[in-house]
Amino acid sequence: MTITTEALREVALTRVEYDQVVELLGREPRPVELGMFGAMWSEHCGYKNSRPLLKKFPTTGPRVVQGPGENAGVVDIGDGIGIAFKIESHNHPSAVEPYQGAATGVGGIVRDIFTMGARPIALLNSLRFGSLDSPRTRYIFDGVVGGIGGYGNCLGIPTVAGDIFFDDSYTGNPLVNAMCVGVVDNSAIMRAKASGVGNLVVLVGADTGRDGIHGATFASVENPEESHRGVIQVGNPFLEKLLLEACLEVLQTEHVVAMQDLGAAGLTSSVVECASSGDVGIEIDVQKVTRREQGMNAYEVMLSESQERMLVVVREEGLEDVRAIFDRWDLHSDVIGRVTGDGNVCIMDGEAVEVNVPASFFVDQCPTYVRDGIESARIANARAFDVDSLPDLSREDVGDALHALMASPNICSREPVVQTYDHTIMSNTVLPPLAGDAAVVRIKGTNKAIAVKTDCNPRYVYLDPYVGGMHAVAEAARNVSCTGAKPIALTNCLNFGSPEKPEGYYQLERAVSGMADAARALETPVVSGNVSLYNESGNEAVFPTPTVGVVGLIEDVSTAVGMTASSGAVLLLAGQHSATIGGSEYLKQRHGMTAGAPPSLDLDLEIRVQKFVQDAIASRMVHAAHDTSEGGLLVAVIEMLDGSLGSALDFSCLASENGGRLDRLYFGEAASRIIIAAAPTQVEALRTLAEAADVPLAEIGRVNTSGVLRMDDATSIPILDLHDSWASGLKR
Amino acid sequence: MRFGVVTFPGSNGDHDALSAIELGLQQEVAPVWHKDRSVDGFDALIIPGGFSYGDYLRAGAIARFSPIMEAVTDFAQQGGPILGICNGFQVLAEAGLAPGVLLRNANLSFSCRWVHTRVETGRTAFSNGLQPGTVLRLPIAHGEGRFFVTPEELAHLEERQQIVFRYCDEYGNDDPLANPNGSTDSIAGVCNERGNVVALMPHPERAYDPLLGGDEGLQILGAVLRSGVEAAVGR
Amino acid sequence: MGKQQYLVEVFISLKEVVNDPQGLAIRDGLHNLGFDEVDGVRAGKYLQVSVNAGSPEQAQQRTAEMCDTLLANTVIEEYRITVADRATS
Amino acid sequence: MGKQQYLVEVFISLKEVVNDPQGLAIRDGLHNLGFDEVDGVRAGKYLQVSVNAGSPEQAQQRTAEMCDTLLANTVIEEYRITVADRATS
Ligand SMILES: Nc1ncnc2c1ncn2[C@@H]1O[C@H](COP(=O)(O)OP(=O)(O)O)[C@@H](O)[C@H]1O
Ligand SMILES: [Mg+2]
Repeated sequence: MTITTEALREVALTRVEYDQVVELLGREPRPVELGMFGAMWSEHCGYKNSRPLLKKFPTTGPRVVQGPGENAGVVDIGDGIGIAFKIESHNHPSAVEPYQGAATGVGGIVRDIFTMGARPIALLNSLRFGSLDSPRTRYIFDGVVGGIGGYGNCLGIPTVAGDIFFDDSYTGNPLVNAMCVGVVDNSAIMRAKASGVGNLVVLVGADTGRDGIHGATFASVENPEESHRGVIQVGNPFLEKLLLEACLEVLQTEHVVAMQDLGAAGLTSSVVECASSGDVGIEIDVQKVTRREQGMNAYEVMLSESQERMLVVVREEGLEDVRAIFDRWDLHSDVIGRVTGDGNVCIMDGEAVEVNVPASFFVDQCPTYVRDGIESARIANARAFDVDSLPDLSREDVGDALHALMASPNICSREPVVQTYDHTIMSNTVLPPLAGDAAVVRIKGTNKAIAVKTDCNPRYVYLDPYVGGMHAVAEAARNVSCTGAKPIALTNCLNFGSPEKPEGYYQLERAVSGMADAARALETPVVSGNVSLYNESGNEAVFPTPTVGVVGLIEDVSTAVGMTASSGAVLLLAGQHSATIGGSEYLKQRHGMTAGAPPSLDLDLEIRVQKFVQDAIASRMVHAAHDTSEGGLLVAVIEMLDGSLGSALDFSCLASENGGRLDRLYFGEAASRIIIAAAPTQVEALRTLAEAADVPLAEIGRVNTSGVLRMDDATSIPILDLHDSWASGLKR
Repeated sequence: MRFGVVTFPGSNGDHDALSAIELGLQQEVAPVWHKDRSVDGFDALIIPGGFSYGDYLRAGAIARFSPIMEAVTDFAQQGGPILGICNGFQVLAEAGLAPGVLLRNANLSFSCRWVHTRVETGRTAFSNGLQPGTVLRLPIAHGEGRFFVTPEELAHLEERQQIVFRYCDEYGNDDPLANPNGSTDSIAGVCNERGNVVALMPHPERAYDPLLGGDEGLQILGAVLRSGVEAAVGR
Repeated sequence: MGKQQYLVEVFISLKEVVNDPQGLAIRDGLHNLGFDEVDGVRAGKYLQVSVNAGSPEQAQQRTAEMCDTLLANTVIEEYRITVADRATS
Repeated sequence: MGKQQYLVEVFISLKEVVNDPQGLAIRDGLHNLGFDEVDGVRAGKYLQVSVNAGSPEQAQQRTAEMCDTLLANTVIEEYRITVADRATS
């Protein structure tokens, strides 16, 4: 029998890969086996193109309790407490059905966290869209934001931070990355490692329907809207809440040996992963799986991506207790199989053998590809453009340029979005969204808190993937440092175009290298992550977007600071003085260009600046800190001012290092710099500390109650007007 | 005093209520399961927020039929103090233990932020001892909190002093812009005629520690501890 | 038992006196899209309930009971029930 | 102009194969109340739209356009439209 090209396309395998399957098995695969190989060997599950690259990441460190490979990474914050966290994409489903796509994205990442035995305590999200001027984008934006809130609010997990960025490259392929953070007792971490021949495999939660069949393969092809054929998954956050509580309760018993949620590729991947990581076999009977629909065959049951399901491996003697807990939470559970000793995944349909394949074939034998990347000449040219050849901004235009930037969708207030997310539930939120550069969430029962933030400036990565990759790590960490936290580890989601194109592979490879180098330097190991490739539409890739989520630790929660300066404060710039408009929001706004070299990044300086700010905050010398990102120095200062305050700024000490140019001085972007606000009495001590830390420190202004922003004795603008512009950007 | 906090399937404010009573108020507290049939041994009950049964039909509509609700109703009839918060308000309203209905927010979107509310009467179990006019800063987090009654019912509620909290500006003044959900007459919280059952949309149980942005919720939770509650609600 | 399955449709709408911001928002959305011929929209719920009953009348009556107890909040909502002619056994 | 106002009813429901958590919760709620004769519930939306049109057919057709562009999400939902006979001017 020769397999048709059609049938191979259905499971997204190449002919060469198919031949490998035949060789491994020593025979033609049965239909369900073929479907399972397709899913497990997809980029989404098998990391065919990315696995070799991910080896570059540093993944170990004194705090790492669980690195990549499990449902989530875990870091130790002392006192036996672990923080479990991970970020994941739901880009393709969100392009097709924004609300449900985003909602089920949140559901999936939350399951990853409680599967580890951790209680989820915070959600973040990182979003990328086309221009809001387009009604289709507006629809996607509203749907995605609605779905994130709809699911997270119902679960009762606060959504505390994130980032949003707009660029035309995302018009046909928005990015929706969701991150979840949980707390776990380090001695009670659960893993997805089946063990104990004879132990029972229990499936609990939603009934299985035809939804999302081939979701994993669909996430590994281009043009989401056209290629999607499966049934859209509709999330049930209510059921997930029951599942969450029940699973955490079940893990309090001694009866559970392994737990694995059903995500991409459904039962297929959860059974295969449980077996393979435990070095055991698993045999299940699909007839034992309760269905939502009639007439489903084994293939459909194995590849269904129905949400809100969990696979639990239970000791036989504990079954009754475990099921009693599920019953108490009104959850349906089925014993669908057991652990075997032969290392094979065996899928029965009653008496019929549908699959009998060593688990390792699906996992360890998954092919990997190392490709040759080539930089796109178009992008290299764009980077080579000398931005200083553009005419400088005249002083008369500073006000207009500032208003335009404040209202830019990439800079303006996120309040209209953030307000639709419950961020006060669980009574742990010390710094909610908008209050600081990162959210600060206390750890109940201790004096500690964590700070969390996602970030990635995709323009920098586009123009220079290596430097941009470093920036993503450094900026997320810097935001966390601005609250006083010490960044301890990170998670990441690599959203890129097709790796099969040399230009796409180049971006992926270089960005990962940059991230790895920055993560190593900043001592923030990568403990979890996710890869989403083939983010293209109409043959155009999205901006390369390696989203980074950083977790930082604050030993004494009472020292955490936000970014609002108080009246009378002195504003000081710590770190880099020189900025560039290369790759800046200003360049895009004012000149309509994405060009020039992005800001350079000196990792040594970055480390010193972050450490200095952490120390200054811990010793209560500063009461607010804010990093300067998109929009530059002036935008950052305004974001630190309450509407009733004003400020007198004097940037003259920075002028020469910015070539005397106003555009660079006011709106240029740079890494390794943070504005801090301190009482005048602290300034001397801060200077001493900065000197010892070898960090440049410059006084750039004072906060007053004038209600006016006064710049270099030349320009005055009412703060409330600027706030109006800032508040307007995302409104209809 | 011993508090009970009812957990329905989909409740998610139960943990906060338990923490607020234990850590903030430093009183005894225990969870109550929706399938239980008794509330014996509790001096006060909290029906917490969340999305009971996913709020899939109408907020609170399915939960009001839970087995525990019979005992809750008896407790209410005996004058026992009950506080319904957010989804708990919706459950009590569906059960007829609190007046009015709660509709989708006028702006159609979920709203999470801090608001100011003004105490309108100190005669209830959860406003006992608070001066009318007292302004409390509390978080809200809801999508269906638009309290609705007809003008006749409103007059009736006014007359019987059943309006306990109103949204207001930070100084306690009426301000339509301070009404976050379009509720009738800016009503944020109400009580039954007797005053022992109080229901409100804002979350006092999330405001029990200055570290979390404020602790003024303790004034509501703690009102029931003050002497004179029995007299206030005629128990 | 002589019971059959009936497909019962329930239409729930807000009473006139109750403000319907959702209906207003939909109307505005339609106007923005150029559907100027729309004067107004009222938004409600549509439930399809499969009911086993001895007769269409019984299906209707039991569904009315469901509406009165659970499905509709009769303080603010009104409902209408239709039993599909075609019943399956 | 010869236009009249038609009351158009739109019934939007999830496609058969799509998961309907809301319907499931309502079914369970009905069972808990003793309505054991209920086999299943599917939850959808019910819209009453007042449309000015030259004929019932036109009202129907324009409303279908509204459904395709805004009212229904045809990725997961399907809809049915009824134009009331009685039209007002
Ligand atoms: N999608 C989102 N969800 C929740 N909070 C968000 C989201 N996007 C941005 N925020 C919050 O808005 C604030 C500003 O974010 P951002 O502009 O990315 O900051 P910065 O550029 O300084 O890193 C932060 O508090 C951030 O956590
Ligand atoms: Mg910013």
